[in-house]
Amino acid sequence: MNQWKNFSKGLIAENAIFVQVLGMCPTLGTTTSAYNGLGMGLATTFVLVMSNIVVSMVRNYIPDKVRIPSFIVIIASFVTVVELTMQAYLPALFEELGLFIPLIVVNCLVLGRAEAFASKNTIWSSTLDGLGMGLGFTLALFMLGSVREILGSGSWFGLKFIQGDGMLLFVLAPGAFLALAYLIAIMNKFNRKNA
Amino acid sequence: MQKYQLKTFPKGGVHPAENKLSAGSPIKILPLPERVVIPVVQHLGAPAEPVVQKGDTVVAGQLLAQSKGFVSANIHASVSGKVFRIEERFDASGYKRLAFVIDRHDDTWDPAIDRSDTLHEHITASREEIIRKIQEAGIVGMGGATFPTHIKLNVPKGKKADILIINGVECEPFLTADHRLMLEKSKELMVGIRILMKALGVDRAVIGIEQNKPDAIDLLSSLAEKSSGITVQALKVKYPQGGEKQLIKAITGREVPSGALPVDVGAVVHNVGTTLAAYEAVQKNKPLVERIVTVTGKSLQEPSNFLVRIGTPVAEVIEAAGGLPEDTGKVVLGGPMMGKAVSKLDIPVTKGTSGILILPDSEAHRKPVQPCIRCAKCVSVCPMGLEPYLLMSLGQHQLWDKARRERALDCIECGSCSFICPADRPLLDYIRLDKMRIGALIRKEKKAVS
Amino acid sequence: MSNTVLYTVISLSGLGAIAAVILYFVAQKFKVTEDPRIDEVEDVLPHANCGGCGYPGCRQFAEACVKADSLEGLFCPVGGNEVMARVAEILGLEAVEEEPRVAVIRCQGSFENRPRTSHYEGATTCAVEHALYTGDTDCPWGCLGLGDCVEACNFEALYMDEKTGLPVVIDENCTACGACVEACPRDIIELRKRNKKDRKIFVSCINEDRGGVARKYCSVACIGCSKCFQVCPFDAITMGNNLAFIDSDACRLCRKCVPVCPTHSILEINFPAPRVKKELVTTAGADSSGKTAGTKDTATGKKSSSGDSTETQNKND
Amino acid sequence: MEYFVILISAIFVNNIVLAKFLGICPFMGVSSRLETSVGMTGAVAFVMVLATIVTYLLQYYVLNPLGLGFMQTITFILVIAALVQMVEIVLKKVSPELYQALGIFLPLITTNCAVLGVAILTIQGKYNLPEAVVFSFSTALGFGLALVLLSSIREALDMVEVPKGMKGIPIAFVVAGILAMAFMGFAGLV
Amino acid sequence: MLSMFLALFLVTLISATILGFVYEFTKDAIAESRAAKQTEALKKVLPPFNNNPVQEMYKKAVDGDTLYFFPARKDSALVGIAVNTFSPKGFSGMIRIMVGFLPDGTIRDVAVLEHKETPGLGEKMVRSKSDWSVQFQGKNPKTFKLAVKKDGGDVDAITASTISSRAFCDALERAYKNLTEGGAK
Amino acid sequence: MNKLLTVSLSPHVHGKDSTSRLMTGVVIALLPAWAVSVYYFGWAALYLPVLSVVFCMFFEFVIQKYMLKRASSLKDGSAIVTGLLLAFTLPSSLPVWILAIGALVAIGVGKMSFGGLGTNPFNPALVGRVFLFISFPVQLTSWPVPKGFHTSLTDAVTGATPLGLLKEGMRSGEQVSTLLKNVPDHMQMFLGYMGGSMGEVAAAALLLGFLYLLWKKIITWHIPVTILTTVFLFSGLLWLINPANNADPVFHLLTGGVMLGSIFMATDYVTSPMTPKGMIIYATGIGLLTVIIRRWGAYPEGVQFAILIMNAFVPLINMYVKPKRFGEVKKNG
Ligand SMILES: Cc1cc2nc3c(=O)[nH]c(=O)nc-3n(C[C@H](O)[C@H](O)[C@H](O)COP(=O)(O)O)c2cc1C
Ligand SMILES: Cc1cc2nc3c(=O)[nH]c(=O)nc-3n(C[C@H](O)[C@H](O)[C@H](O)COP(=O)(O)O)c2cc1C
Ligand SMILES: Cc1cc2nc3c(=O)[nH]c(=O)nc-3n(C[C@H](O)[C@H](O)[C@H](O)COP(=O)(O)O)c2cc1C
Ligand SMILES: Cc1cc2nc3c(=O)[nH]c(=O)nc-3n(C[C@H](O)[C@H](O)[C@H](O)CO)c2cc1C
Ligand code: SF4
Ligand code: SF4
Ligand code: SF4
Ligand code: SF4
Ligand code: FES
Repeated sequence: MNQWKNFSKGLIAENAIFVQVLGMCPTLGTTTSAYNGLGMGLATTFVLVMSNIVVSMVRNYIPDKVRIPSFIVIIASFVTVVELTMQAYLPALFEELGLFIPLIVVNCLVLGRAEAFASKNTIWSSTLDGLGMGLGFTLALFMLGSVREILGSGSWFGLKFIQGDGMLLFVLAPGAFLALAYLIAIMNKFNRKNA
Repeated sequence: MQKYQLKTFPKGGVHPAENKLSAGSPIKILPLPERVVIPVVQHLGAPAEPVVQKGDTVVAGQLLAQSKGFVSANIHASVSGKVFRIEERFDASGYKRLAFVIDRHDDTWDPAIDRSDTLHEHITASREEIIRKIQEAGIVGMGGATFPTHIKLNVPKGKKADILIINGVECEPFLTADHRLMLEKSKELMVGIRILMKALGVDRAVIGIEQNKPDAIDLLSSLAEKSSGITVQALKVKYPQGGEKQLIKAITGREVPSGALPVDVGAVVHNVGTTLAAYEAVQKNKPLVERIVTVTGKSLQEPSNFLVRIGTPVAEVIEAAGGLPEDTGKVVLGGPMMGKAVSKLDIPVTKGTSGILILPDSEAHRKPVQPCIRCAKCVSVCPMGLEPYLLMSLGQHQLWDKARRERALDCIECGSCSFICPADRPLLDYIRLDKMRIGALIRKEKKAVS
Repeated sequence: MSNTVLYTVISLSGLGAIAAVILYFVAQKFKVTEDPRIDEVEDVLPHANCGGCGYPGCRQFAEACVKADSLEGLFCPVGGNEVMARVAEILGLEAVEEEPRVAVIRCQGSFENRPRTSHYEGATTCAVEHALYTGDTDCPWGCLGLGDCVEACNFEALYMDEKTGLPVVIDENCTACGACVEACPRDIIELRKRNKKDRKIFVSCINEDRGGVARKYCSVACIGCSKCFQVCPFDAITMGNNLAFIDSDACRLCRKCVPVCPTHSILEINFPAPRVKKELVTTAGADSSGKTAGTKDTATGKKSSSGDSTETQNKND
Repeated sequence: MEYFVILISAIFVNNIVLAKFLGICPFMGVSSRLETSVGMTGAVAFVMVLATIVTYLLQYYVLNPLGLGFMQTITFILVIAALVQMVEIVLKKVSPELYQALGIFLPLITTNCAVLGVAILTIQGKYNLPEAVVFSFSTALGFGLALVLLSSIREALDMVEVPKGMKGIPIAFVVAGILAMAFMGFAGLV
Repeated sequence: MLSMFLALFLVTLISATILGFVYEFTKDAIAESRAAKQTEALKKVLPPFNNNPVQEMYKKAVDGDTLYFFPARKDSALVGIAVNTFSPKGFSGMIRIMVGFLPDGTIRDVAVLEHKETPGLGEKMVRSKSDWSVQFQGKNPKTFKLAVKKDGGDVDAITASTISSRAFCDALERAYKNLTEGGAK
Repeated sequence: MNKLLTVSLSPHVHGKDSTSRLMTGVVIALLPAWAVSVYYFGWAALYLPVLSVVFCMFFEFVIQKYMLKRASSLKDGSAIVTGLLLAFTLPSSLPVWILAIGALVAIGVGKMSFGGLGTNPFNPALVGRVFLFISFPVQLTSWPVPKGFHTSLTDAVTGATPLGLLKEGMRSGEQVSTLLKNVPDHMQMFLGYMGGSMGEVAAAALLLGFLYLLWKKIITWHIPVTILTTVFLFSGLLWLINPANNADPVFHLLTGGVMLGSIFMATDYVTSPMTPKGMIIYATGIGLLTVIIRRWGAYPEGVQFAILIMNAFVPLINMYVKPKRFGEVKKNG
């Protein structure tokens, strides 16, 4: 039961993007389409889960003073792993996501979870926490990507359902901000009703 | 077309409909009331201390209460009769305050007072005597602020006044008391001016009059030619031309610095009513027990100007002007821009009551407040260069410190901003709140320091 | 192959080591000491930043506590004794216990009890109306009903009862921070001792006019007749300025004074319903039952208050 | 002229926040008050330039010669983290006033992807060292511009009644969106 | 102090080791996928060939950048030349295109290698986004004027993206000019 | 008298101005330009603005009633002005559904998200217009030919705007002086004889509206005059330096949205500064940005962006540019 909560809280109630407003840059920068959003979300989830696991593993051996630098190194290692792997096997997606893959390192969400959760909890809880948070993040990215792709290109996962173009603005920078603004507002409302 | 060289203050101001309905009606003497109510505070400052008791018989002009403290003024009986009570009574302040209730017997006056119409032109009193007599007569500014006049005449050491400005602007719509006074008491006024000049030790006096009173400008100009040092300055019709700081700026070009007094730029401003009262006090020993009151309003039968004894109930003055119209929605003491609305009519006329304005119900109400559209009209009409929309907003959000930095205290409460606002926002209401709260803050700071 | 791995290992751990060493020495060299207890104390405070303690915010209060030699005069009304005990523990000092308090509204001048004599228009704040005149009734003491106090309360412990035009305290929410006391231009709100079950008895009027005058403006005004003063067995009531005042620290809630008041100026709140006198319900009905309702149901406003008042009456029948 | 182009590009055309989506978290986080925005801008500018110089040297004098390009991310972040902490410690001692003004932002900067982003972009853009300095500094200026504009607007919005659901973050994003839209007008300038 | 140091050192050590190995492991795959892009483009724009054009590649520096020529042979007969060409005039900067010419100068096909044009607008030059670039297939620049119709050429511009279209033409024109000047080899 | 007297603070009288009166004034001032537009562009120019107003009012009503749950403010007329101005900045050939999206964005995003009238930091009509411009570049840059318009450069359906022609030409490296031979002469442009948005073409009619606004004291001269002067001086300077590569300043004043923007859009109360000094700073910024974008930017026209960008500076300007206070004590004077 408790473990279920560790997992599920990240999906909606403590959703990184809608509720905590963390990790905004990849959220905005990579969500030009549902596919990209999903890809970025999963990449982040991978790093999040792995670093959570490792951090909770080593948490008792790391002195307080070097906690943050150690965590950063751990996270950065996994990011580099993702980076290299993607470059090798998913070059197209890697090109689309570009700069934002290395920037997973500084995604406040990842370090935040390592700090706030993994460094205080068991491996299993931390794994679930990372998974929940990561999937919540992915869900949000996917939603935002879908909205932007549908409105902006008139397609979903590349499947066109209107002739011609959509509202171009949504695939561009301003559209990212606007779409996210209203998504957060809607989620706020939804969360408040549920609470 | 323009006959005069007009002057005015440079920034801001509005031009409400003038509505000087009673300009043509000469001053009438109001029948004496049966009972008067004379509050112990009719001025800005500390209440005067009663020197008569309940049951005492007094004559008109007799001292009822002695000024107490530096900023305060004497109070005199305006009728002869018996002190029925000394108790708290509602007055124009909106609250109950200590007042003498006198039942009138007849119209006996203190024998020292000269009530004849003879003009005493020759000024025998010395500077000190003038100021003392004015102080004893309980004269306060009749231009609205009711600030004790003798204090303004006592130029503080180290400062020097070089010009006396007589405020005959009467920029408030509807009001005509000063206008009539200038027409009907012009000779006395000129003597009064010379008295004030002597008291201040200045050799220059300028009478400022708005251009919408050409008869007064002509009359006083012709009289002024005969006395050296006195001139008349016609002013553009623009509210608040009569505001002290605006008037000084218009006439002398000097700007009273924020937080400073007019004497700091060498000017002293007195209202024409005050000047007349000074004449009567110095030349005729007469204390301030009556004043000219304009009773006006579009629905009123006979808008008029009355010479009214202090303490007369407002209701009686209205009665004399044809009675309160059926559709009355609001009664204002003073003009529509700065006057004070009252909730009841049995309150007395006091030294500061320049007019009684009756507004029909259709004009008595404020329109619903709408959101500020940031049209900047309030900013552009503010004669003090403030930003009323901001001050109001700060007031609503209780940001007093910020309001203080935005100089809420400089506001002269002229009401131009509320008047102009297309969104009908109660700007001045909130600016007053700012000022009150800032005042409290300052007092707290001062206490903390000492 | 092994070359790359070797370089990687050397450069990265070298970098880590260099960074660690530099940081270590920099940290040694530029050490700054700040009392860490300030943070600790701040942590246990409620973070309401309401100013109820007399300091601008929780942080400043924490600083003051850390600096002070004793906690006398330092009290966080929101956190109450519990929080102060923890602060004391951190600082190794003795906590000074304060009686819990709660705000009460000392005016019953509802629309029904106090005739309106004029119509006010303008800024909807009591402060402005107060500066202008007595308000739309003639009572210069009474509540103006524009809710400056409600606005001031950070804890949603006050609401305006639209039926009476008077504010109502929700006892559970009130932290006795005093913000409303400060905000009310007429000094109507008082912080009184909190009794068991939030019971309270107090003179709900502050009119200092002579009895006749006061009565003219408001039917439930205290007229200073001293009847309650005479009947109080515990000397909890003082008379002055035509007004009775019940000292909440001395009052033992015996309720003897309540029925003797000829104007029903004394309110009893949160006492068992059947004992409520019938007249009281009718004269001060909406008001007092509103308060009862408030204690029963925190969040709901006037709706449940009217519901409750019928309930009370039914019980009486 | 080259420097001027870099400057205009980094501030207006390719504004780091409004066009490149970097540093959004602090952009949203500290923009509720103008004063803090100015402080944050100062702190970011300082760290950004410093970090760019150090990472530049690291890349060209350590990583590249050793063929360790793939270690960019991990080494850069390590250097930045250490740098920020160092700045924090030194500042606290040397200039407490400045620390008061900037200190609270410094920890935020470690996890500000703008700093790492600029360091990486400098390498990707193949700038030389002086250009890199100009680039990082003007990027910080662009960050500051966007931040100051947003915070001044948010302060103004504090004075009006924004609908409940939109208050706070959502409305800030709407403003950012419209700002980004307006800044698209600079397209093509360089 | 020591434990602190040791911990950090160990963490970095382990990370570094792992990273080193991962890098080694993926190195070839990365290089491969990079190369694949070019060969794929070559395959797309050239007729079938059986030599290795990359080996025979030669360069030419023009207009401040470089053109790359990839001769394709089938059984050592020249069947076409692919040019990696560029234009700096794109809406948002540099565009690189691979264009394949038949020996007579006819364009066989084009493939965009690199661009920063706006999604939904200039981006349409990419085949996966729209079929716009199909119009160049089988056109010989000798008779087909490589300029948009607005400028008096024969190319239909992408709607609302004249600039990108123009840059596209510019790149092709550059390739063609240098190819014919340098002469087919 | 049995009614209670009303008591309130002074002043007890109020001027004639009201929000709805001001908005009506703006609508009246827009009528001449509308008339010219109908003359040149036909029926579409008549019904599109009407539809735009209807859409704006509809969205404002719906959002206010069902989403914000606040009292309706349709009566103040600001939605009418927004609707009209939105339509005036669009080509008359615009499909109605795009217009509807524009109105939704203008009112929903540009205005109601912030709380409605008086709260929005950006000009709603321009938010709508720029949104459409970026989202639907094709439709937004197709200009119908005005009635009786003949030049060799236009095909039958679309007539480019003079600024569009200029930018196009400059892009393909032609000399500006030769390009300018192809556009209508100044007098024709002054009267609205050119391609462009519905409401922007006729400088003469817009100036008439300007005079009306000034006469009715709805706006002050500061913003429009400063923008026009800045555009004139800056483009004039460029022209003097290199007449071959720059258009003359009068051309810049008469073309594009400068007139409409400076008189009707930059002056929007809500989104412009509060003091004359602030207005001049703001307007100078708009003027400079307009010319910069026209001359060096990617887009032929820059007014819409310039105004939005300067809108963002308004809170800062209001914070730091204060009116001249009466009796300001000079420091160390
Ligand atoms: C506390 C106080 C002290 C004043 N002292 C002087 C003074 O020394 N000399 C003077 O000429 N006026 C003095 N004044 C009067 C004011 O300058 C001013 O004339 C008066 O408040 C009425 O102005 P008003 O009707 O424009 O409000 C004083 C006013 C106040 C409130
Ligand atoms: C907005 C405003 C308008 C005023 N208008 C007049 C006026 O029309 N006539 C007048 O005598 N005083 C007017 N006053 C009062 C003057 O400022 C000043 O107090 C007065 O002339 C001083 O003379 P006194 O002390 O004799 O009253 C006005 C004050 C204010 C703030
Ligand atoms: C956000 C935005 C992005 C644009 N991106 C491009 C682009 O990538 N390529 C392009 O040629 N035009 C682009 N344009 C359009 C040009 O600015 C301009 O409208 C066009 O080149 C000229 O119109 P035309 O092609 O219809 O002649 C873009 C426009 C906008 C609003
Ligand atoms: C002089 C003036 C100009 C206006 N200009 C615009 C405008 O350009 N765009 C717009 O949406 N509303 C305009 N309005 C209407 C109104 O101010 C606008 O809808 C508000 O910005 C909404 O809060 C204008 C109003 C006036 C009085
Ligand atoms: S006059 Fe009224 S609407 Fe205009 S700015 Fe001032 S407060 Fe706002
Ligand atoms: S702010 Fe004060 S001085 Fe200025 S217009 Fe309003 S009332 Fe007059
Ligand atoms: S009711 Fe008064 S004392 Fe109680 S919490 Fe609210 S403001 Fe504080
Ligand atoms: S209790 Fe005081 S503050 Fe509250 S509504 Fe009454 S008068 Fe206003
Ligand atoms: S994700 Fe970029 S700053 Fe937080």
